[in-house]
Amino acid sequence: MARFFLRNLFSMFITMLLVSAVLFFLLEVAGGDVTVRLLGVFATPAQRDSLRRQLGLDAPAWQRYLDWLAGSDWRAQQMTPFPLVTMPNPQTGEPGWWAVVDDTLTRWRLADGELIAMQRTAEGEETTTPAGDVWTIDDAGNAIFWGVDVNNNLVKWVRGSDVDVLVLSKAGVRSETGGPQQYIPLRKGILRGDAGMSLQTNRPVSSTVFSRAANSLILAGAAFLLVMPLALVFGVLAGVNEGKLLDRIITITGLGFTATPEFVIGVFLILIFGIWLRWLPATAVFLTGDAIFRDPKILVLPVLTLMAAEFGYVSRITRASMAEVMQSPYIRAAFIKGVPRRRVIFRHALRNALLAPITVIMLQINWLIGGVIVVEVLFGIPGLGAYIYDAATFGDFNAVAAAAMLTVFVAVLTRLIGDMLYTYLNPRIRFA
Amino acid sequence: MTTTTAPPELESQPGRLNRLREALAIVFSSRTAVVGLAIVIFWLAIGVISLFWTPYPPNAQLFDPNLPPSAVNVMGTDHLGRDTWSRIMAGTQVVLLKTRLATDPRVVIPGGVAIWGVIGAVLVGGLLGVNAGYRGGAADQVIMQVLDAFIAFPVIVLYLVIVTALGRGDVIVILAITVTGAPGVARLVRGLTMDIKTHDYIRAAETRGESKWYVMLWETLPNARGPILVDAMLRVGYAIFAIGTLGFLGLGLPPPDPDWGSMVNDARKYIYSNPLAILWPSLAIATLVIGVNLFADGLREEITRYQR
Amino acid sequence: MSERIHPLALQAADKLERGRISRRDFLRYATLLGVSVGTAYAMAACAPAGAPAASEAAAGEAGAAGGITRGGTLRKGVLVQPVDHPARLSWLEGANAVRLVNEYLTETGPDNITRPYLLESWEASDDVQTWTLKLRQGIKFNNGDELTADDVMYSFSQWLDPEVGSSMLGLLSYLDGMNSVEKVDDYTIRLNLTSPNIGVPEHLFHYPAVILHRDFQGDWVKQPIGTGAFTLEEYIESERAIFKARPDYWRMGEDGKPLPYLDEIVMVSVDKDAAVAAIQAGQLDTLFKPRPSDFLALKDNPDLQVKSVATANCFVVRMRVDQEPWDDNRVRTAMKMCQDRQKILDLSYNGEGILSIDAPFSPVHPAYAERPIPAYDPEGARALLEEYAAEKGVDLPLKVTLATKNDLSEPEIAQALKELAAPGGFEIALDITEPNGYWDRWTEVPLGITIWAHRPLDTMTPPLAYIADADGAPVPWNETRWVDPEFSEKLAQAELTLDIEARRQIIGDLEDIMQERGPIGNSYWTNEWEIFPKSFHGVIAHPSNFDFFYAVWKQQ
Amino acid sequence: MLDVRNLTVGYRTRKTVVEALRGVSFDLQRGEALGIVGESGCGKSTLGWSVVNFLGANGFIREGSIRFEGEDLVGRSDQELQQLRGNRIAMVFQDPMQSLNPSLRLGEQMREVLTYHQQMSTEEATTRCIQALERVHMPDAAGVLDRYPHQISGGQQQRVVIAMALLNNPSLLIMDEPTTALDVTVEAAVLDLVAELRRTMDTAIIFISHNLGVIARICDRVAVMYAGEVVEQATVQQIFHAPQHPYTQGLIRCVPRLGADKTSSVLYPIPGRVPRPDERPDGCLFSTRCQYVQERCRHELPALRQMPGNAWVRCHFAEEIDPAEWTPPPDAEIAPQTPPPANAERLLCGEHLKKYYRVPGTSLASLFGLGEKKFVKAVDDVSFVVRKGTTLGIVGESGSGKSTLVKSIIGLESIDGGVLEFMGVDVRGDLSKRTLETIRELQMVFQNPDSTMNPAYTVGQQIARPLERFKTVPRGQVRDEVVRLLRAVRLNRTYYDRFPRQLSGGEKQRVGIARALASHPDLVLCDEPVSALDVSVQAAILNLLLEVQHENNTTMIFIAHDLSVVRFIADDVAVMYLGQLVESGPVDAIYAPPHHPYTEALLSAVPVPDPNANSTRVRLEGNAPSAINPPSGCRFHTRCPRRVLMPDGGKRCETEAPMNQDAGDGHVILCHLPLEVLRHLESGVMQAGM
Repeated sequence: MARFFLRNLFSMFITMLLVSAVLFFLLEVAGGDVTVRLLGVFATPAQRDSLRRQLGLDAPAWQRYLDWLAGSDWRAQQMTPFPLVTMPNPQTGEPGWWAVVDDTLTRWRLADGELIAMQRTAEGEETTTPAGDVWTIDDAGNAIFWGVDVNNNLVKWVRGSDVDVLVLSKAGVRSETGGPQQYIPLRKGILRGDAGMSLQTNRPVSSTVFSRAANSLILAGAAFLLVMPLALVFGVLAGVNEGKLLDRIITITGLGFTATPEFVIGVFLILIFGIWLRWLPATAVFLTGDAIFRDPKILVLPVLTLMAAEFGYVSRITRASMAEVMQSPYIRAAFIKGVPRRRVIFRHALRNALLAPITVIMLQINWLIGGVIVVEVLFGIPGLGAYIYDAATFGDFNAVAAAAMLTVFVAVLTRLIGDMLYTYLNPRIRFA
Repeated sequence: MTTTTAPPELESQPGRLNRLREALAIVFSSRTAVVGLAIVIFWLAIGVISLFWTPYPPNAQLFDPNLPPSAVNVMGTDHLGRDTWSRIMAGTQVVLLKTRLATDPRVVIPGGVAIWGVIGAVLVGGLLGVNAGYRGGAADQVIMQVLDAFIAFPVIVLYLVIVTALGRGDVIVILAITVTGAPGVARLVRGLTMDIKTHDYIRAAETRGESKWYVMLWETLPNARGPILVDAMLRVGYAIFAIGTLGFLGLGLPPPDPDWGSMVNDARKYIYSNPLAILWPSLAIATLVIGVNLFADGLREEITRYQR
Repeated sequence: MSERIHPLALQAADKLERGRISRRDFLRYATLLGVSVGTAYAMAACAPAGAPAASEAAAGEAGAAGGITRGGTLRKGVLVQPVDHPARLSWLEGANAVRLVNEYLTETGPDNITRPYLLESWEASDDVQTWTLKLRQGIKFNNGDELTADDVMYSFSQWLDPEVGSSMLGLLSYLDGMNSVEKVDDYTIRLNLTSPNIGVPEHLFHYPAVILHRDFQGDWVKQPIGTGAFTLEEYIESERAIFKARPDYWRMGEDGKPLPYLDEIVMVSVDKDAAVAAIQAGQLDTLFKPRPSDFLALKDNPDLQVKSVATANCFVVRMRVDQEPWDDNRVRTAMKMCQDRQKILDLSYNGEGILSIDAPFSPVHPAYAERPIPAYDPEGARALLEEYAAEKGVDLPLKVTLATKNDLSEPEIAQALKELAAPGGFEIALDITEPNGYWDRWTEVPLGITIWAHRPLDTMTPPLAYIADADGAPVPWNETRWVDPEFSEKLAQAELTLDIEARRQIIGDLEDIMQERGPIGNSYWTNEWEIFPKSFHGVIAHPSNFDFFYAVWKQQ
Repeated sequence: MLDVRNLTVGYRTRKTVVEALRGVSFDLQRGEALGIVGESGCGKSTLGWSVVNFLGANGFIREGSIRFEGEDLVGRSDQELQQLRGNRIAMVFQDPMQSLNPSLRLGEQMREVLTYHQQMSTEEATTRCIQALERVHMPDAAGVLDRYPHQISGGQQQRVVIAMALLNNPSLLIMDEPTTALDVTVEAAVLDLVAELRRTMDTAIIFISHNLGVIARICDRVAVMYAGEVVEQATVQQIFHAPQHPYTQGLIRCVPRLGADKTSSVLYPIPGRVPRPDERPDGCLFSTRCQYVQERCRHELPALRQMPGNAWVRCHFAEEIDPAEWTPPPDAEIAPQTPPPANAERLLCGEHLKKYYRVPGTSLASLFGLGEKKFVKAVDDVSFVVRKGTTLGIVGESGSGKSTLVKSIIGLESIDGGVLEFMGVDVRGDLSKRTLETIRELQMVFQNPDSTMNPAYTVGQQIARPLERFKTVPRGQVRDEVVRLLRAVRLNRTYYDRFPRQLSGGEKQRVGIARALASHPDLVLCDEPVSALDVSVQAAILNLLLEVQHENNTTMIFIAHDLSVVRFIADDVAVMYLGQLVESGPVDAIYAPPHHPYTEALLSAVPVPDPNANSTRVRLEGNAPSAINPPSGCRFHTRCPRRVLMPDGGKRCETEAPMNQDAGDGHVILCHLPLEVLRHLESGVMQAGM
């Protein structure tokens, strides 16, 4: 059992790694030229080039993938003797990178060709002093210095360089003489919980993605917990009565639900119950962050929409599984033993019949997540699905990647749980 | 040559005819399949007819916008004053009958987006699956691990990423359907292959020293075609569904040629003044998906019965 | 009333008297020159009517409804956009949020008349090169500090600092940095323009031009200090923003107590379809910038009121004159002739707008010169195209691709135009992409539909889009590359012409040039709507979709 | 006690109703065992199900009566039948693994039979279950109740099923092919158990089997079924010694006897096949295959008539047919009699062959490729020689490694150690390392007729493929050659365009042989080619193989678990146990003492189609050990019934691997026991059924 678990865990880890690579590759192809998006279509090639360097986009794709995955500080640390650390900004709470020089948090910036060291005291106050002679001589004979700048990059300054470097500030790109010549954007990598900054909001992705995920989890969880017993019961009913009227009704209803897209069901639910009849809130407008708890009614229609889509699928699989089990020799054997029909169904058939749906249902989590996107967009729920949709339409790489990784993680995790559950319920594997 | 030996072509004819008759017999012995087929054929016919005739040109704005159904417009008109029924009819084309190549919207190849998407998924998934299943071992593990990664993606997320990555267009949607469908097909084909692999005729081919590709393509796959066909049919259903969902999210096929999902999306804005406008394309999607599902279900039941 | 009245305003009053200009033109023009609204109305010799300003509008309705009630929440569906430095605001949604907390020196009302806001008054020198701004006294920031010239100076410094990157910098190009901004005393600022400009008051209402506190650090969400009627309670991008009423706002309500009447404003980030449903179900009160379909869905709801306002917003079918076939004026003209303007307006905008004449000048602009609306003329278009085709040896129909974004009304316009242009000899293929996809290439496509936002002055849009820069290259936003010496010259002239009639003359010429050989076809100017439950009073529809909620009240 | 009269059972299909049983009548006395025998598709199982009136959703009893203990079961409600099922009437099915619920503990499955029918307390039921398990000689009876079905072996599962069936002391027990899925030694043990239970209980048994040998061991009376009808019913003695119906006679003639070899005996197959329900002839159902058919038979359905000696026969001419005067019909498919060529050259020769499979370890360490590596020693140190034109038979139970050995020879697996030479060429590698010529020389005939042909292609296409691949004939002549090959396996040219699903099992197997012959191989490996076939077809295929061998001087390796078949067809025999050859030599030597104790047990386990067969039996204990950890010393020592004969009680067998002992004439035995001891063992096997 432990071995089985570890094996699955390992496989899950590999899957996640592959997913991250696939995602990275897709978004790499997808993103187009980020610099165009950030600088507009009128930026000169030189400006774009400069921005590309500042964003670290000049590094090869595999390098960026590793940075994104596991962080770039390993790599950056080799350039500088000062330990690189992150420290939250006292005002915003967002983490920033610092170099530790003589036990003091330090960053540098260039002013009029001279390096200024900005130090932060333990009390959180910042002081600036001239950096002094920190320069080292490289192979080409230039005086260079690697240090952390205010934008969380490790940058290489070249002393006395009269090369004009284009530097991106919030106001746009301006030219700076003796500016940084090489950048390593510092990040911890998604494996260490740093999903980077959202291009759209310019805030850390991780600060929003989890609260969004929580909303989605409540939505999807409620739908899942409500639809499963329902669909299983109806699926079993249909399977036991295979070919009879009840079976037909359940099957056709289920198929109808499955074949009708969520958005259609949702739109009509809104129209009928939200607007014409006014029985239920038409949308899930979150007037406060805890709107779900204050007014759970807003979730009724979204949950119903998700349930409708799931119901057909789960009941259908359960039905098929139940019908198959009812045909199996050991069920016939049970009947031949004179065991009453109820006991045959509940004691003999049910357990075996539910094994197949468990794995399939857990695979369906994926599908549920897909439905969640539509439902969230439709009902205006600030969940992960809507977040992905917004980020994808904007082309917000970090946000899409982090949110997609999160959904994939949930999907893989539920599959793992499904496998474990299957193993647990199936004595043939449990006592193998 | 004496007359006693008939030419081989003539002799093989009855065989082929028999197979056709058998296939039809399979379909017609299941009521479910017949109902499903009828629905599918209905839509196919509608689509084919729409190639030559629709009550009004589907993109022509001949009427007032958002009219209710009437004798003139059996399903009313849309927000641009176009005849909804004509557009529903023409909407069948892009799903089932024609694909517009992205480079020039006027260049069209036969076969709808859903069809090509599924064909792509079946080809890619089939090849991967048969290799994984037949070769086994490391090849199997690598292929399945990669496919697992793709399966782990919620389908719509993958669609979103692909469509935002590559833009809109029929070919992109085909690609998206292929990428999202292939892992499922591969799993199926792998399972089938592992089953077929145990049959002695595979041993027989191997002991003839046939190449792995011959065994996979000529000995294995032809025997998996029943379940693959059924699966492909179901996938056409998913694809229609997915095209609709993409259309709803505003990422669907480019206008102005109607596709049902985008029609739903357009009509959604006018649902309060013209709720029927959203009902018609929804019904079209739902019935076609139901038809395809019923057909596939019936076929599957019959094929299993037949194989027993 | 010891107010110095600008000589041009006096002339204008004279013209009004003689019926040469309309009353509205006069009011607009007089206030532009620093005549207080009250004075202007007095000069126009009639009592205020309509909805000149938010507070007055509220008061007017209060009388009808029988007493203002205080309290209540206003819930609005609007994208809650990321905001950091207000000077960098570039989207209306974000600006509307900031506007609740921070205020402007001036205010352009829905009538296109600009009035003092935080200013008590302004004065322009006779050559319109020196502008003196007088602050109201006694206005307090929500942190208790009093508003002084220092705050205004600081705000100007932020707008003019290239490091900040405000779009004000371009707008205030007539200022030589902070050298041109002079603090006269604690409540007076003088602007010494390097070149004359009559648009200063309008510019001070450009949406990033909110007055910041002198200690502002650069992140509004962390430091929401302003003089406005509301304080920021919570701001979560893409989710929601909550604002609470401030007890010590400087404006007084009808009941003699400080405004605002409302207790709370909640902005919820939802897409518009969801917002419309939510409004119908009573979960939201209103939404930002309703689309035509939203207008259609909500207009007949008995619980809701719709206010509409004509604007200078338009969708421009623009043709790149450096590319075939649009380099040939016959083809451009043919395309323009293929617009059945009323039909396009009906199909894409529910008929809610004013028909236009293929020029960037709207009837809402003061110096607009009336021209007949061109008729739909596919035969004429076809004749032109046949001539062109014969000359070039190409076949009709002429195959072109029309690009635009899948956004507001563009797809509808595009699809309508495709149908309308077919008999004219065009075969239009549509290339409709996501908004971002279009904005990535909006200046590059040969034929496209671009939305141009409302600008209150007639001379504000053309310099952005239809001229060349000093080097003779088309300006960055010149998406058509159309540069016409005569047009440019006359436009420059118009920018310096203050006399409204003379201006109208020039604008008329510009309209003619545009109609004759211009690169754009625009069928109509849109209306904008504000849709609220009937229980809300004092709502005004602003052509720029600006929110003014300080005087809105809700019937309890 | 049970009286079935004129029972007709139909199944509804979409179009029509198919009669699976027609006018079946028989009765059964308390304590009596009735055997039901016949080829597949004759309605044996349906008969079993219809007695308990459990025919599924679309089956129904059309007419007739089933009187059980005086009451008619036809038309009774489910409720009433439920009271009888499992209580007064119990059933045992073919595959125990499938008839036991995989997810319920055995205890629960057994107890419910008692708690439902007898309102017994759980404790009491448990005690009864343990008693019942002990009665079927289940070791650790109490422990078994806590296990799941998959945790015990197939033979034990069947014991549990039998114990379960007997829990309520039913008056009728229906056993439907209860041993078919089991290995021969396990089958023998289960049959012993059934025989023992018959002695100790007075339960009546309906025993359904296709195996005449099994029937002969168990039953008092036999009903022979053909195409849904009982064609003959008589005592077991009469059936086996004086069969009256031509079908019964045919069945008995086509079963090879354990003592029969190809030089001294002939198998006579019944031509044709059992007609499907929709193509049954009008008159006598057997008329299409009957050697004695008369005009009357084709039109008039014979009644089941009582014959002298309480026998019932459904034949118009039963009195006139005397089996003793039977002569084979002129067109009978019988094999030519040829002695094996003496001193033929060696064609294939293997020395110390080894084939190990890596098995994944179960430890956590092995997950990461570390830890102990474990192997299944599927073939371990096997040496053999096949001479040209002869047949080597390989026998052994499942898991003995015989299939692996064949796979290694044909090249589906490579060999891990030892020498394998074919015509002097080293063929240790798998197919990818062999030349096309070598591949052509070695061909194979497979076990399962349903999987030997690719359902996607016609018969002609499948036979033509090797012709094209090996370029045996010029391209233009492929079709003629295929037709020739079809003729060689006695199929006419109309088969060319048929699909496998249109063929019967025997026909498929013929096509399989034709396909193997297409490349003119020197060596044909036959992997249980007849074990899935009905006896009449089996005989025809065996004859065909002999004929083919005779005509082409083909060499064969023939794998089978049925020792009678091997005896019939082979010239030399090798007996495998757990990857090793325990005994090998000329066929006559193998089937006569001295025997290896394992061979002896195998021979003793063969159910002989003769009710008078000697019942002295050597039985194996326990289950075959795993090939991952084969027993030390002699691999057979854990189950060896003759180990006690060793001087020290067999200590040596546990520690020391035995050496091959040469019994002369190429007869080799791998055993510590001296040949002298082996030669004089008291085993009655060989005298049986001669």
